[in-house]
Amino acid sequence: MDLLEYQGKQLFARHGIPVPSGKPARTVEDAVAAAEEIGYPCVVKAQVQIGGRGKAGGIKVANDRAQVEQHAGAILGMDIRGLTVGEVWIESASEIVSEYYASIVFDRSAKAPLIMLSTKGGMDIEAVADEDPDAIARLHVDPLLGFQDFHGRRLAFEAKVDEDVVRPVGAMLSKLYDAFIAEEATLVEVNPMIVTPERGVKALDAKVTLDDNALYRHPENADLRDPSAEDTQEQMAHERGLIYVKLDGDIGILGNGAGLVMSTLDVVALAGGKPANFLDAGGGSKAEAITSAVEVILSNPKVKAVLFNIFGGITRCDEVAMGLIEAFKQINPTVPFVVRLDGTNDKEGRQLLAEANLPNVHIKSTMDGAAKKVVELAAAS
Amino acid sequence: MDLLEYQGKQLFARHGIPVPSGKPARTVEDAVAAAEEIGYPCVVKAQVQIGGRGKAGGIKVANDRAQVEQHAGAILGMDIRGLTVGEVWIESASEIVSEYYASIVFDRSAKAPLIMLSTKGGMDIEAVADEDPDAIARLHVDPLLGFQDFHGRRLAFEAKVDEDVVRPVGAMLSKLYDAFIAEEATLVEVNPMIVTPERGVKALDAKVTLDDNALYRHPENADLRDPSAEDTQEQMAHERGLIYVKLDGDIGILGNGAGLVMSTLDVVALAGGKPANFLDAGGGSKAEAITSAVEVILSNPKVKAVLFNIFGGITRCDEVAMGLIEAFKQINPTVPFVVRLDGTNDKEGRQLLAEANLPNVHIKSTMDGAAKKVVELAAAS
Amino acid sequence: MSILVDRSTKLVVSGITGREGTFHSLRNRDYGTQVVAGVTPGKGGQDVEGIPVFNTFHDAVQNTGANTAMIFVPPRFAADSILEAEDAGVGLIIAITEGIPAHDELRVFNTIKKNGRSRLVGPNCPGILSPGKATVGIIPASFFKEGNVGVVSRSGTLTYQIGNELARSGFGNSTIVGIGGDPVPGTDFVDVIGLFEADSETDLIVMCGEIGGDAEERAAEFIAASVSKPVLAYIAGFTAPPGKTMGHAGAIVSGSKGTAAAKAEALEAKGVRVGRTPTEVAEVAISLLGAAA
Amino acid sequence: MSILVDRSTKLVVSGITGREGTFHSLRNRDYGTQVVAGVTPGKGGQDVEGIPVFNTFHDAVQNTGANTAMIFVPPRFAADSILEAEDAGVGLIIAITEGIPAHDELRVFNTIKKNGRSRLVGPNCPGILSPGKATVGIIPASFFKEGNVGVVSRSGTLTYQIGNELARSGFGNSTIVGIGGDPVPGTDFVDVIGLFEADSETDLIVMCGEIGGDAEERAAEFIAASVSKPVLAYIAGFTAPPGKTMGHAGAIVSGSKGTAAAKAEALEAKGVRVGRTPTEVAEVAISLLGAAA
Repeated sequence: MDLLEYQGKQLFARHGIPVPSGKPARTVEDAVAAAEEIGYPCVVKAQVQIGGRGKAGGIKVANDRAQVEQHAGAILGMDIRGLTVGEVWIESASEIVSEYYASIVFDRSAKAPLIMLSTKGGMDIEAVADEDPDAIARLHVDPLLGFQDFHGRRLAFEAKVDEDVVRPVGAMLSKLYDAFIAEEATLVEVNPMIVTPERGVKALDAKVTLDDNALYRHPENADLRDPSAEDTQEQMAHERGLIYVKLDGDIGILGNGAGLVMSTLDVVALAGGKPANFLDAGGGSKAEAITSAVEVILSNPKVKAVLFNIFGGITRCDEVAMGLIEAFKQINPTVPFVVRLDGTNDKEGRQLLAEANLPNVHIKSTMDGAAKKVVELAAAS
Repeated sequence: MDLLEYQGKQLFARHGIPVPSGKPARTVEDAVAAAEEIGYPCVVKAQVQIGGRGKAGGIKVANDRAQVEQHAGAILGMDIRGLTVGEVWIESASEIVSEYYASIVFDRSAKAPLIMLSTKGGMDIEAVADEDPDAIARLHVDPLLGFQDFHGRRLAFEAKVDEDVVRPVGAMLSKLYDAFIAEEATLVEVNPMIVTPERGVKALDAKVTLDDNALYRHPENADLRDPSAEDTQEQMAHERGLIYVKLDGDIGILGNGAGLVMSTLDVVALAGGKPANFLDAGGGSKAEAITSAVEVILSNPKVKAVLFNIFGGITRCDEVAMGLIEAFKQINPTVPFVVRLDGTNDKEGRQLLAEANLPNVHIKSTMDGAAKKVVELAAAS
Repeated sequence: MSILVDRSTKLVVSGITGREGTFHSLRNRDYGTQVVAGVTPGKGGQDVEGIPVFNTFHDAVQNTGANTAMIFVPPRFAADSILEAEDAGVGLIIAITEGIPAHDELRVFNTIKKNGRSRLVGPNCPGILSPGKATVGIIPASFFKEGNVGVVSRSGTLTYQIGNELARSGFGNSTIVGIGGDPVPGTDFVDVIGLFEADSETDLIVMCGEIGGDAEERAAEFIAASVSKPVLAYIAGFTAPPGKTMGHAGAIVSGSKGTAAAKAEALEAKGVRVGRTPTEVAEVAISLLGAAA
Repeated sequence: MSILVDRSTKLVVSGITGREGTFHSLRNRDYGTQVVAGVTPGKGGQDVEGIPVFNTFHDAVQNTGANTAMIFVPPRFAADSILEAEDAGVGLIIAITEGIPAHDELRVFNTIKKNGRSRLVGPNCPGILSPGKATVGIIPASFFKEGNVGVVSRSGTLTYQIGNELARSGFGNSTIVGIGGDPVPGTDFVDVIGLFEADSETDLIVMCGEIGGDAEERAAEFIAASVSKPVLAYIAGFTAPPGKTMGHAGAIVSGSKGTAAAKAEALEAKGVRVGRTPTEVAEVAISLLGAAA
């Protein structure tokens, strides 16, 4: 789960990481009230989970009430790269001496947290990594030992931060590590981490990704999920406990098992089609899950044809067939379906479908054949 | 540093370990006020760092105000095995279904925390260990991994606690471990840990030893040290930064380095003498430290003779001699001194002493010789 | 031969008394696996169709000599159960559980690695099947038969798909190892490919990768350096968009890293054949091994 | 030969710019030890009488090839400094610092042990001296000369006392190792005695123990099982009362355990001679080795 900037900053503050004071606001009135409390100059920042807010005009400095009103009015409702701004964060403006970059990522390859620090902050770090990789100091932390002061010193000296901020930079990295571990994050990023005129450091931005699987241990974080920010289909799938990713195309896809679904997307693409979604009904999918899945897929108006690709292991193909039959009863779909059932109880499943004689449902026995058929049907409709 | 029972319980409470509610009191009036607040029946418990309080009459149940008054009056000022009771702890009486034992010790041999659990609580655990060692379940915890739920289950099943309290016992062990680590304890002991009629568990006693070396990280614990409970000489030595242990005899001992001082005590005992103290002036002892040490030793009226046993490594013998000369100027001791100086600058040191011609100071060149001499002098005085 | 599980496997199942745990434990036993014990705290002394249940792994190991554990408990209890199995000296721990928090996996992985006593396979994996010998987990064993193709995969159903295509072409398997789709798998492609390389029964190694991480790239390096047997690969997720987790917690393209194209390229650069569809994998296998018996 | 430190020792000192750190680093160098670097964060680029100072151990090791570290920083920085040295790949770390919190020592010990890359000696130890070759720490080297007696001790000044008595009797030392008086020493009697057993220059091993813990008892077992050379022991603290910490954080008799009498008994039961006073130790040494050259 990705947090909004201000949610990340509030999480940082709980771990003693210095951040500018601020308040979120969903209306111009609230924004003005927040600014009056915080004082001027302050910054009005669009809260959307996407980069490039500044360039898009989503971050503005306000020196008085009128300017806050003006900027908040302009930013609330603004479209930034496809996302509508529903919330702004009003924070006191900070004096910036230098801009650094700091992050901790969950490094799957090394099986350890990876800390990165650079004095090239305030810009796209991937660009820095490409152009000047030596400008980023990197260090893995043994997760059983945890962050030690020497990690902070080593990173600070290697990144060549100003000598008089080696300690505060190390202290901030230590607290970021605490937050990373305590909140079970997979990413915490501060860009820029600024050096202030008082020669302290402060997190001027916050990017935090939390592990969804661990949210049950962090109810206060779980509450931060903003369903209104999710796409309609994604929200629907989430409520039904399905793993769903919306894509751009017009062929609805359902399979069981992440690898098989990904493979199905590839095979459909190879056949010239464009998948509309990734939907994993999961191992051991029961009839209800299948019915729910059909609902989710068909709620996307772009879908012109649907491919069911099931390889039954724990999942029983007869259960899948029953779910599909039930879904047809409830929804009465108007687009064609291609169904490929293989594996456990595949014969029984195919038999059930044959008996149900569902309108516009095509049974195929191979994955490749099914893909070709669904691409054909989508193109024809 | 050993905590009093109630200090331990307050520390436990900070870590979520269930303890009976209570209040400390230093006067009968405070005790009555505390009892009135807590309600009846309540228990009046002498707060001294020694076992066997119950047998000595230091723990009494009070059912009303009059009884609290009576018991608090009797216990405050009571002498329990040489310690005067200056404080009582008034706590609400607990209903006891079973008495268990739990502890975590810093196991130097295994270099890991050792957890012990037994259903034979409420009695002397060393006796249980001698008579029925299998009644105590023991488990080391990997300090880099920390306490896991399975540790708690394994201990609980092996100790054969009632099946319906396996979970609460495990939970309490987990919290005790948290406290052990977070407070940097070298011992936390709960005896008895009781099972309540509601089938929960509660710490009815608390024994906590904290690592003195770590107190700088725990200022709230450092404040718990009660100098008034310390012996006068120990307090004096502590203030002067000397390592001092009071013993029963009449020969004052000073040396540099813990091993050498212990060895000196042994050699004096072998020669038939009784050391009055252990005093390590430390490596690199400077003149001032020596002067302070003489002050501390002589403040014990039982001391009849003093042995200085110095092997100079970093410590320079001439510094020691100067300290001794200065001490004689300031204090003018009336008991004889035997001084053995060896090692770095020993000749210069002996020379200085010879020149100073201190009254009643005997110089010896070997440890054994010095020990014999001081025993002789103490016996003669 | 075969790898990891075989007739000497003595299995203890954590979570055996749960519905799914019971079902799959009995299926594993029906296949021929020696299922010697179960662990469920508080149910020690009971049995599941004759399989004795213990309160702790230590009791189970001490009483039955179990050498392999299957973890079938819900995610919030799984890390603890894996660590308990390791502490009890179980040499091979196969974690089926899906949805274990990533930081739990980190602690578990590093503890097991530093102690060096046990191998963890999974979590979030379908288990291990050595056809004709033993199966541990949820792989539908009836689709596979004994043979000389070793399969290692990050994905369950995709493995069945590919295994089934191979089976239809007449190939059997030495062992099928599901290493799981999680960010921190206990056992990686490199480990399993190394085992297959040393296994006399395995003539062809098939690896099924997917987007995310760099396990496939590391496998490519390892294959080039240390593997003499032919290796055939499949990678799922060529069309997966960056930044979206594709079902498996580990399946995500981050920035320019972890794409299927990059993985296929890395493998092909080291001489590993990469099939573009599961069907193509079976076809290449035939071409490499000749028509099956 | 000798053990642990010798002419190939290349020493880096953490805390070299402190008063004591400078003093002893230079003394070590004066004795002949190659002191190649110092570490003080923020003072990288400076030097201490020609010894270059670096900001981190990593820089120091990379630039000088240091293979041994001496830790001379105050207790609250010592654990971090030891761990940094270990992380930088220093093979032998000698921690002089006294007063390190016990839980810090626990973390440090277990991390170093699990990683298996470095040996820690100390903390709270006087260091290691191989007479005529090199010294690291604060042992007053002038009292000792080259010879065939290996000494290992939990206590500093007691070592000097015994070493000095041996020297007066004409004996020299292969190496003198102070393992320190703390609850969790990085290196124990067993480790050092094993090294002396394998050292061709050592003919007699003298161990100075004291009350507390069971290191002496474990040494007795080890000696009986694995040591062919004569071992002579001294234990301090026969008259120490139970429950009182005698200066060293590790020197405490708890309950019925850790008494000097029990230790002496354990050693004598395994055939180790135990001297009752430092003087007696020297006398027994003479009887074992014959009159010195």
